[in-house]
Amino acid sequence: MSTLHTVNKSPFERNNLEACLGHAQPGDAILLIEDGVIAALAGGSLEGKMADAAKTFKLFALGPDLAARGLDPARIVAGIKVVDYGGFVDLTAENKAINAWL
Amino acid sequence: MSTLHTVNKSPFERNNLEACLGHAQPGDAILLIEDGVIAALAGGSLEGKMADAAKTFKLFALGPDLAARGLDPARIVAGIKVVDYGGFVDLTAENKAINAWL
Amino acid sequence: MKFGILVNEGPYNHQASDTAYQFCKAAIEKGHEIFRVFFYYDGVNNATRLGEPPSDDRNVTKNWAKLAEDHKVDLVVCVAAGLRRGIVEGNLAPGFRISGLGQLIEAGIQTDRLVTFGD
Amino acid sequence: MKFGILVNEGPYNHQASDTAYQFCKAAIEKGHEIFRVFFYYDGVNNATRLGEPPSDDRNVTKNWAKLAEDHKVDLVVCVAAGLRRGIVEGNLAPGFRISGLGQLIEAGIQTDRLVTFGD
Amino acid sequence: MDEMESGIVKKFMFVNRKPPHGTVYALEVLEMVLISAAFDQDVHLAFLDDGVLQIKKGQTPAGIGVKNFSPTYRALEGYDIEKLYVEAESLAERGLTEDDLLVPVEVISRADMGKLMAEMDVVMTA
Amino acid sequence: MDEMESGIVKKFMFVNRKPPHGTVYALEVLEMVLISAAFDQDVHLAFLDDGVLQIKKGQTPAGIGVKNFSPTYRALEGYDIEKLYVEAESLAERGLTEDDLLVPVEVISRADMGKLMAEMDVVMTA
Repeated sequence: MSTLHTVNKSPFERNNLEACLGHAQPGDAILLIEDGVIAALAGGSLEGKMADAAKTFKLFALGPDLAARGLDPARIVAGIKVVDYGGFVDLTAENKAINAWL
Repeated sequence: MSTLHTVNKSPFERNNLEACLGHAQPGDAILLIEDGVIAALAGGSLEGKMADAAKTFKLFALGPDLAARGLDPARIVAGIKVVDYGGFVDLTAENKAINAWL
Repeated sequence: MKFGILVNEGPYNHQASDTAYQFCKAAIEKGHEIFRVFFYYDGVNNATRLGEPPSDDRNVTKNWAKLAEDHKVDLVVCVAAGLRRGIVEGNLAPGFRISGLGQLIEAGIQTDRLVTFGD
Repeated sequence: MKFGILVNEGPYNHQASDTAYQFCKAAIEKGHEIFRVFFYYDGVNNATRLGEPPSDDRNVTKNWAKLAEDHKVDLVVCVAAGLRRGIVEGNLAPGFRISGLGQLIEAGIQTDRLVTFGD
Repeated sequence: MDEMESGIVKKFMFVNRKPPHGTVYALEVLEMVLISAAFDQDVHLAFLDDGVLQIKKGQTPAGIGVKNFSPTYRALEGYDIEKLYVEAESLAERGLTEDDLLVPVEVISRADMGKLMAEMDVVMTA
Repeated sequence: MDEMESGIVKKFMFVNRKPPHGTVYALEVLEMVLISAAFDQDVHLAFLDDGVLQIKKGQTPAGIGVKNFSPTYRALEGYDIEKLYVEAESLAERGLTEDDLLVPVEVISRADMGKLMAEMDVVMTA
C-alpha cells in the first residue's frame, strides 16, 4: 500500500519538495499544502520539474491554500489535482502511512 | 561603505545563502552563523560555489557555531575566516548596515 | 478510521496549527474519530489561555478548545516541552491537558493514521 | 557604538535568541552600548517567567534578565505580538517591559547599527 | 513622542522574502511598516523571492480560517509609503507578471535590487 | 501503562533532516525516541540531508551556551534502539564520511532510504 507525502513549504525557499521527490515511491501520493502549493504554479521555472513528477506520482494541491494565496486553480501545472480538507482526509485514509516532509 | 550580510541557515536546506550571494555587492562581508556555517564545509558539493564567492566577497564563519556542530576549522573552504562573537561585533561596527538574510 | 494528530508549531507564527484544526474538523465531518491531538515542540504554545488575538482574526486556542468540547477530542500538551517554554497548569487553556510524550507514542500505536503538522 | 537588537524567534526552538544574547555580551565587553533589545514575532515568548528548562540546560529568559540587570539593557516586548501569543504583564519575567512597535523603529533611528536575529 | 521629532531621517528597508499565510511574517512586517510611517523616515519595501506573493491579487484566506490582510497593502499609499520595489526575476520564476500584483510597484532587476539594498541605513528582515 | 502492553508492534521511523543546535528539533526528537523505547515498537532512526550532522563527532556547543546532547545518541543502544540509517548521498554532499559519525550506523543509498521509508507504519518528522 502506498504512502501519502505532504509538503508544506515553497520549493523556492526550502528543499522539502526536492527531498520528498527523491524518496517517494512510484505511485505514491504527494499533497502540497500551506506554502507548498507554490510548487503548483504554472508558467514558472519549476513547471517542467512538476510536470515530470506528475508522471511518476499522484500530485495534489490543497484548494483552500491555493485560494488563500490568490493562486488560480486554472493556472496550475497540468496533472495536479485540487482537493479540499475533506479530500486531504480521504488521502490519509486511502494511503497506509503519512510522511510529512518538514 | 559596505554591508555585513548574515546567513543563519544551511544552504542545503534553504535559499538564504543563494539570495544573499545574488544581492550582496562586491567587497561586502558575509558572515555565516548558526546553521549557516554548514556552507563552510570543505569537500562537499558546495565547495566550488563557496570558493568562487570568496573571490568576490569577504567570507566569515562564526567559530562557536562551527565548534558546536563538530566542524573542524581546518576542514572548511579556503578563504573563509573564522571569527568569534567579538569578531561578529567588530564586523557590524566596520560595516554601514547589517542585512540578515532570514 | 482513528486519527492521531501531532502539532509541532505554535499559533499564528506558523500555519501548522490552523491546518491541523481544519483537518480535524473535516475528518470529524466525515465520521472519523480524532483519538488525540498532541502538541509538541513550540506546538505547546497553542495551549496558553493568555492569548488575545485581534478581534477580527481567528483565536487558535479557542478553536481547539471548542473542538475538544464539541467532539470530545483529547488535546494533550507535552509536559517537558511545555515546562521548557512556560506552558504549565497555571496558564493552560480549558480543553487541554498536560501529560508525557508517551501519549504521543501511544497515539502512534493505537490509531490507524498519525498525521503531523509542522514548519 | 550604539546597537539596537531585534529578536524574531522564541527561546529553545530556534538559536536566534541565544545568538543575540552572545552578541550583546560580546558587544558590551568591547565597550559598546546595547540601546535596546526588541522582541517581536515569536520572539515575545522569550519574556515568559513561567519557563523552567531542564537544570542542565541554559535558561534563556534568565540570561536576558541578568544582562538587563547587570548592564541596564532595555528589553522590550511588542505589546501586539505579545497579546496575540499570550505574553502579558501577568506572566512577564523580571527585566522585560511591554511596549509598542514604535520602540523598534526608534531603535532603528537612534542607534548606529540594528542587528536582527531570526529563523 | 520624542523619537518622532528627532529630525533624523534614515533610509529604512523592509525586506519581504517569505510568502504570506504559511507564516505570520508578512502580516507582522506590515504592522511594523504601518508604525514606521509615524516616524517620517525614508521607507522602502522590497518584495523578492516568495515575498512577491504577499502582494498577489485575489488572496482569499477565508477557507484556511485566516484573516485577509492583503487589502492593507493598498492602504500604504495613504500613509505616504510609496516606495515599493519588486524583483523582476522573482516574478518570472513563479510565472507571475506585474498584472498579478494588487498595488502599484516599481519592478526592478535583481542587480538593481542589490544596489538599492546597499544604499540603506537600516534593513529589517523577517 | 496499558499502552506498553498493547501487544501491537508497529514500524516507527523518526526522520531527522535538520541540523542540530540551530533549532531544537534534533534534541526534542531524541527525547521522543527515548520514550518510544518503553513501548516495545520496531523503532528506526533515519538521518538524511542536514540531519546527518546530528550524529557528527566532536560537537562542542559550550561556546554557543547550549547543552551538548550528542552523547545521548551513544546511549540509544542501551535502550535497544539500534536501527540507525544514514543516507550516503547526504554524507557525500557535505564532505563527510562514516568516520565522522559518533555512533555505529548503517549507511544506505537514497534509493534504499526511500524503500525503507515505504515499509513504515508511522513516520515522525520534525
